[in-house]
Amino acid sequence: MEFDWIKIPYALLTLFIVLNYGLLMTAIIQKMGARAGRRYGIRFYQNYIDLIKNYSMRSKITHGYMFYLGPVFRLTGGIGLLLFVPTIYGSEMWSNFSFSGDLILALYFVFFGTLGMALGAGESGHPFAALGVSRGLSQVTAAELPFAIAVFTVALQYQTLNFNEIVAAQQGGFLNWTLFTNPFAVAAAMIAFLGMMMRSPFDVVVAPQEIPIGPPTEYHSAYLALMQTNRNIFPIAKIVVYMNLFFGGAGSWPEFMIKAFLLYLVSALVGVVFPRFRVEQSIRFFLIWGVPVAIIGLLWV
Amino acid sequence: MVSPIYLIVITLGAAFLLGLLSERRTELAHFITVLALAAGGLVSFGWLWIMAAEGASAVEIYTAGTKPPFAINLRVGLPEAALLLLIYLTGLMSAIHMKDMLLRKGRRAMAVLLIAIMALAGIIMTRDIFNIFVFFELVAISTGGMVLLSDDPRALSAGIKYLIIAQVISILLLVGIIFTYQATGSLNIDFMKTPELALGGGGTLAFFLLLVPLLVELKPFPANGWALDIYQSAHPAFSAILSAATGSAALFAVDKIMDIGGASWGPVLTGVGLLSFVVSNILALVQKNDRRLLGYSSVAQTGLILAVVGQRELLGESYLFIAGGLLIGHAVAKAGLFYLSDLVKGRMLTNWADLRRNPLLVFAFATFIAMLSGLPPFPGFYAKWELVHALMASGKTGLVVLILFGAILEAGYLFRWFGYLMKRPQSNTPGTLPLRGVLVTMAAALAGWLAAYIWGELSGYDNLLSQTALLFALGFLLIDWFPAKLKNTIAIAGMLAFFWQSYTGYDPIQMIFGIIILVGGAVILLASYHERGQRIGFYPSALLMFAGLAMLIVAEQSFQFFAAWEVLTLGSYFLILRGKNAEPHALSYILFSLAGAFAIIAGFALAAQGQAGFKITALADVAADLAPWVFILLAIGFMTKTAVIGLHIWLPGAHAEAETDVSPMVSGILLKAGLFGIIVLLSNMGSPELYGVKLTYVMLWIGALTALMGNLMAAFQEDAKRLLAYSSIGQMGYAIFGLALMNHLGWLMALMFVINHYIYKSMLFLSVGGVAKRTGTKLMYKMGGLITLMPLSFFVVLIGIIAVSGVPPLSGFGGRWMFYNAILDSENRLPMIIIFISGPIAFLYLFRLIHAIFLGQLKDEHRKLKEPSFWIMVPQVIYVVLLLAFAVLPGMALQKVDTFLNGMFPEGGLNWDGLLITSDYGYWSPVWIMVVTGGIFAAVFMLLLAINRKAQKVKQFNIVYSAERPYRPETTHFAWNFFAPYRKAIWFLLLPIATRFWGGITEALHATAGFMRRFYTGDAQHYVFHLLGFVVGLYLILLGVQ
Amino acid sequence: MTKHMITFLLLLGIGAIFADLLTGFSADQNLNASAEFYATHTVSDTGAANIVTAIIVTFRGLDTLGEVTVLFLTAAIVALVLSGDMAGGFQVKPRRWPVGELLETGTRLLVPLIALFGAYVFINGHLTPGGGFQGGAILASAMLLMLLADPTRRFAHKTIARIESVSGLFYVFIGVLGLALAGGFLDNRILPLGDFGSLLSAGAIPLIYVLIGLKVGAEFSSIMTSLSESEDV
Amino acid sequence: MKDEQDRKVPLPDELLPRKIKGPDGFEFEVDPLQDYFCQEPPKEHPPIYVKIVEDFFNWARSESLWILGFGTGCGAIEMRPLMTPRFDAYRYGIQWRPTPRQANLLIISGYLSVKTLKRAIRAYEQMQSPKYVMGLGSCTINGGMYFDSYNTIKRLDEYLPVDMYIAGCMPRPEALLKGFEDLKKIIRAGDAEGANHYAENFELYKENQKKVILDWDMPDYSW
Amino acid sequence: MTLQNIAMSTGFILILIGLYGAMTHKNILRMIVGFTIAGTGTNLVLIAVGYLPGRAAPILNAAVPIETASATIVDPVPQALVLTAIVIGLGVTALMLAFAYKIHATKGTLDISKLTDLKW
Repeated sequence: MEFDWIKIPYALLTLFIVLNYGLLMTAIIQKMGARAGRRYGIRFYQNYIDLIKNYSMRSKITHGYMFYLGPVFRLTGGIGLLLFVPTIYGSEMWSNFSFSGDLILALYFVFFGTLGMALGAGESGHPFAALGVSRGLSQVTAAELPFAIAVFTVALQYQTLNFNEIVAAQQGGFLNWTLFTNPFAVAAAMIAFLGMMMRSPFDVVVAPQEIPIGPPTEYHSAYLALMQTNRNIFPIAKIVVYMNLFFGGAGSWPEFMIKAFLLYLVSALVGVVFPRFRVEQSIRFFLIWGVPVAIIGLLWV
Repeated sequence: MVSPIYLIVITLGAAFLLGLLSERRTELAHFITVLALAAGGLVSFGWLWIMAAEGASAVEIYTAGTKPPFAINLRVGLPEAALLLLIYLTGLMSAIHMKDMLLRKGRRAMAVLLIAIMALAGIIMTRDIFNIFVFFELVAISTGGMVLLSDDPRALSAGIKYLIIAQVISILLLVGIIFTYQATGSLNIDFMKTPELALGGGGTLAFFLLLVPLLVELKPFPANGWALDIYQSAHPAFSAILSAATGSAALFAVDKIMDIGGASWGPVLTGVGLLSFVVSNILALVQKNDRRLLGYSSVAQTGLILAVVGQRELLGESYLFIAGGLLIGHAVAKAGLFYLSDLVKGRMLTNWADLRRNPLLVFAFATFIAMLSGLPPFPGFYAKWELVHALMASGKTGLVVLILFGAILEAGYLFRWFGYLMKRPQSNTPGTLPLRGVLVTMAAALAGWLAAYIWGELSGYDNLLSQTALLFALGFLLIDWFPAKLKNTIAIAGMLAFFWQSYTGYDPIQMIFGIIILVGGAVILLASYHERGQRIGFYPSALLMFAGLAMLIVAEQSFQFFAAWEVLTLGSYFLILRGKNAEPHALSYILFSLAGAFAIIAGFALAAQGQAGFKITALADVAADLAPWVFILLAIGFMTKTAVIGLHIWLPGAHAEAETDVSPMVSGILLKAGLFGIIVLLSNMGSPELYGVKLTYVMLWIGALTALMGNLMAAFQEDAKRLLAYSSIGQMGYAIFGLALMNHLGWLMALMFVINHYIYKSMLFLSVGGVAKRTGTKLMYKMGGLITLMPLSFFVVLIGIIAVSGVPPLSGFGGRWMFYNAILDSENRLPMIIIFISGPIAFLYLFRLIHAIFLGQLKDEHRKLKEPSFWIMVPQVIYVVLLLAFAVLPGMALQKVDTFLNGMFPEGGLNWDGLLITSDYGYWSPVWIMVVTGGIFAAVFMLLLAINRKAQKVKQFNIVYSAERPYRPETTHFAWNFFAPYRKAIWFLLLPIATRFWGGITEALHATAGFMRRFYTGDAQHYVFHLLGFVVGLYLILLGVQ
Repeated sequence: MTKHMITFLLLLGIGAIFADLLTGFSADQNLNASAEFYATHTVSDTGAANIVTAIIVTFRGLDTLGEVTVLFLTAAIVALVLSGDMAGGFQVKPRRWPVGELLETGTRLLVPLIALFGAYVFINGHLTPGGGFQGGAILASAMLLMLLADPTRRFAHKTIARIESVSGLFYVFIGVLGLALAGGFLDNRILPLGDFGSLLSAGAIPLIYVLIGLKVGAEFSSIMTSLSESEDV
Repeated sequence: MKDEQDRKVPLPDELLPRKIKGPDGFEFEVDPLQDYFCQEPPKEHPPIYVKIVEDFFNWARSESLWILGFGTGCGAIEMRPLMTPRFDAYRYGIQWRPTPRQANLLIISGYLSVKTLKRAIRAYEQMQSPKYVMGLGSCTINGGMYFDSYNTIKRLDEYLPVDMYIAGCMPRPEALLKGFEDLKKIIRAGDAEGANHYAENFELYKENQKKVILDWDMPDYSW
Repeated sequence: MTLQNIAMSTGFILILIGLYGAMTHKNILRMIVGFTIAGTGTNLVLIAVGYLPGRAAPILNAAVPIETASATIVDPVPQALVLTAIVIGLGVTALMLAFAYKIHATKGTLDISKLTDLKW
């Protein structure tokens, strides 16, 4: 594979677009949530301010190397996932580094950041951080199940692991989307999606007062800023994967933005409506609802 | 050579001569005794040599100048000569061993001993049934006398019980003899044979009465209470004679008179023998007294040989080889064990821990139990192989099952005992072990090895004792007094040299295994440099295991394969047992392994169909109706080694409790033996169907469930090494799954797993072991925060867990990638779901491992710890480098294998196109993944560093704590029951069903034994009941059968 | 009671076996081959008139050697069993009351006669019913008489042991001579067969029987003395 | 602890130096206060030299006030309504953080007992600079109705650098909102350098703090 | 019922009686007596088997000349065997007596059911 240096600026551009989009979109969605609660809500640019503020904090402490590297892992995981998946279908330019690997790479790279973050949180020495990690890992691994099966279903359905080929197979009208060709798989994947977004009802991991926001409880200043950056990139990267697998991909940036927004909205909607699950409840939820639906989807193919 | 009659003359003459001596000249008397026995041994040996080496035929000795059947004649052939030698040597060694006692009791006791030996020789040689009776009576009476040569006052009651039984036996025997005589008109066995027909009618009954008393002499269940009492109370040196010599002679007598009865009586012997074998082994399970246990074991072994005698028609030419092998093994080992028992003060099995003081005796004990269990290279092993083959070929599966069941029970108590010896506390009074006893025991052990060599030569296979690898391993026994570091160097050099010498002959799959075993083993051995002192016993065991593994991968014949399998099992058992708390785990390891090995031998035997062995590749040609059964048996055997679900309960303990440098060996290397077996099996047999179900499909399920349960259990372990052990179970499940997919990528993935698992599991076991060695605990929640003190170990574990979890960019990901590509090829969707479920769970335990040990709060008592010792770190660093290299360039190892697999699965191979690896479905570029990930990581890190360079380093308690402060590190480290919510959600999956199941079986067996042994009330009259009940019962059964 | 029942049932079973034997038994009308051989060849091969003796001493000489050994063994073991009681030498307890004059004298009279009779029986073993064992037993009965007459009497153990051993050794030695000089172990033809029916005939048979007689006598004596000497302890 | 002898209240057991035996039998002493806690004094963090950047940052800081969710006195009850639709403080960039590490505004909501003072100090010191302190209600200014109480402090700024007082007993949420607006102005003006002030006058503050907190059982600066 | 059968039956019955005695009496001496009776029975059976109706003892003399011996004597083999058996039985009996004596001396009892310190 000949490497094209032009890919690097393109990648940075993708990153820039996604980050800004993420910052704005999350703010807007938060605002929508506030409106549902009859509040005015945050300003749409509030995320930028918070980010800048955290980058500009003057003092910081460190608990050790892994603590220091945790957010780096986290952000690398987010950026990596984004760049390993072709963002815009049919465009060499926005395919970024997807030549390095296929669907499986994306599937497993998700854990890169999680693992690094968990390690960093662990080194903070805070028992609540560990408690949060324990909950998070328990929940995420359970949520991962329907997703993994759904992904495999899709791969089986299209007999390929290549994102471009999967998206290509869904072209030609929205009825060709996996959403319609295999609704069960998509349903299972969406159940998993809720879990992976760490929003209510699956947010006991970061229960704010019980275990002061769990894993990142010791993180602050620039560390926190990195994690915030990631929080605006990573979900979108995940949404890109979903989009490509189940919703026909995105042929252009506007299409991308609309689909990303709608997908994000799903989890926000659910979060506004439902109260919190305990961890074992959410594990059971994924096992009892997510996995069987996924299995039906798998057998459907 | 002098006439064999001189055996009787010399011995008897010496006995009479002793009477002429003064009472006080006991030393002289003993000298004469020993001399006579030695002379007898020499004569027997001479005859054996003439028969065996020069091929002379049997000699007949006539008495009274008259030909048989009119006068008594004796015969010495090959088996007779061998047995005579055995008897005389046993007598000689016992005479030496019990010298003190003999001197104390005077010349009469020695005369009794001599006469006993003479009588045994008579039983062996004579061809006259009444003469047999006379000699038996001599044996009985002298036994009555010899029992008294004991310090145990209870011997007296054992003696009278025996005499009472002997009376009943002699009455029955006499009646039997006279009616047989009446029916056949002769007392000579050879002349009874001809008019066999005359045995019809009353004659059959006469033979029955002739046979049964002789059977009773073999102490069959249930008519054997008296024998156990004798074994328990007599002087062990005499018990040695009773077990080894008397038992052999009685067996031979039965074998002789079977000439009269003919083949139709075979099943009777087999039935009686097997009943004794199985029941006695069960009874022995709950026995705490060493000598009585040996008694049960003797009874059992005799029963087994009797069963073989019953099958002698079937066994044909190999009968002598088999029965002889079993007999020699039993006799030498049992004699040796009885000698050992004299060196032990206490009578409980646990008292044998005292023997540990002398490594030679440990070696002897190990030799004996290996002989008894039929492990290579001892005669019993060859015998077992032949026997099972012969029985399977003629469809006597039931017999094989019973024999193997009994054998596993026997191995159970023997190896448990060995565990006691190695691990139980020693008594406080050291006291020296008498030199004479040690020498005699060692002589017995050497005799065992000699017999092993002879049987190897006789076997018609490659003699195991002439295999370079094995000899190299055994050579370490001789240099065990060298310092450990020197031996380590020799071992490493030897393994590398062996690899260098043999690698050219390997095909790519063998090459992978060869590198892992030999080179990989050498790398792990680097860690062994950290041990000081001599480390006695480690190197022979380890090298035995490696030798077995090295022999396994090149085995072409089923026999070689199986022998190698047993060798590596034995070696690894000794190795595992070295761990501090390994006793119960090593036991369950060896039991599961042996049971698995039995499945393998049965599978091979079934496949062989009468051949004594076959080329492994001939597995492909097994008849279609047998193939599934062969497949199942072999698969069970191999999967026991890889610890699939249900058969896994041995693994966690065995791997976790082993020593620091042993855990990586058994986990990283030994487990691969099972995989190799499965590879061999699948590549030759493909996927047979049973009742329309593809067996690989079943295997797929097993693999998937194993992966799930292994990972799940791992997540809930508190013990770091146990966690890794369960993780191994899960990983092996993946590999089995991959193989069972039966497609190109599945296999490639499995082979990649082999390499990966070796690297990262060895690495993790070493680093965790090193840490555990420093901290003095394996419980993770007792550690914590060690990252500051052991950064290198942390780094190693970090790399390890990233690799295990399959997160890019490290090599574990390659495995996952291939896995997904492989299953796209396959149609088996349901088991795949299971394997999906198991995947993410790996994260749970991996994170737990690194978090609980290295992150979180540092404990007070660990504040001054340092990085594990240099030599433990060396291999770890090598592994890290290897892992990174393999992550970037998996093609190095896999490309050749991929090509090789094209031969088996032409479709679905990988395309190695420069940096890019493509399959039919997807693509993957390890280098680019590494570069991109590295690039992003570096950029982000730089960013953080730029902003954050002046971060204040704080200490462990500088954490926010709701405006409070933490109490102590112990209460601030969240590590125990880490995944409590998970446990709450899926508790029902974590129930230890398998453990309970096997535990239940063990319990049930013990309860049965505990209940059944009350049968032996100790009352002589009850024993008579047993005896007569045995006779009558047998009679009724035979009547019913007719 | 259960014990009796069990015994009864078991013996019923054994009895059934015996009954089975009995009903299956059909007496021979003629001698079988071996017996036939003994009937016709005994004289020519051994020169003994008593066929049973011939069988015992030569044809089944090995049995007899075993038999003698049984006694030797028993004597040794009895001594061994009771040795604990005789440890440190045996004490002669004072006679509590004197043996009657009559008994003493009668014993003194009878013992030589009995001994002589015993010797007669074993020397003539090859001609008449009787032989070494019978003769030996008679010899021993002389000893028994002496013991009965005077329970505190002690015999010379050493002598008894010597007789036992020497006669045993000689027996074996004669057996070996048979191997060397004649047809095989314990062949009686190392000595001339002599005239049929005379005392000095039948080769080594009389010699062997003498040895057996001595040995049996010594062994019985040994057993008896062992038993009697431990009596009072 | 400079004056170990003078302590009126002894250290709790878990903070006393103790002998520990390592796994290899080696014995050593652990002094929890020394070994578990960072002993560094706080540092001053000067503003960035480039004025416009610092102004920009100050603007961002002012518009993103993250309050530590820590209610010390009765005034805490007045902070809750700020999250409700009626007051909705979020629209001003204000939010509550559960951990001091991520918060930069500490609100002392009303009277502060000595016991709570210790916690407040710890919470304050664990916040990252620039950080601000707001005193809520009269009690923080002069003790208010508890001016003669034996166990409340009377003047908050003797113990912590207060940037802003909001008077009242209790001040209404509207007053709080006004207070936030004023605090923002101070921050934007670059005058909210309480953290640096605290670091500068560290000795003084500690002296004051230890005067009232007799069972001082923590390092001088809780990082 | 021939003489032979009567002898043989008697022998068998003696064996059974002896065994019955040995199995039901707890006193070792009585057991020995039982075994002696059984032994005698055995010997009787042995002799009975070798008996041929109407023939003489196998001792050659004027009455039983060599020439007709095979038609006039009974089977000599069982007789020889019996002799051996008797002697052996005697030896065993003596041995048992010695044991009984010793047991009485050390344990103070002759009750066989009390000698159960070795069991299980």
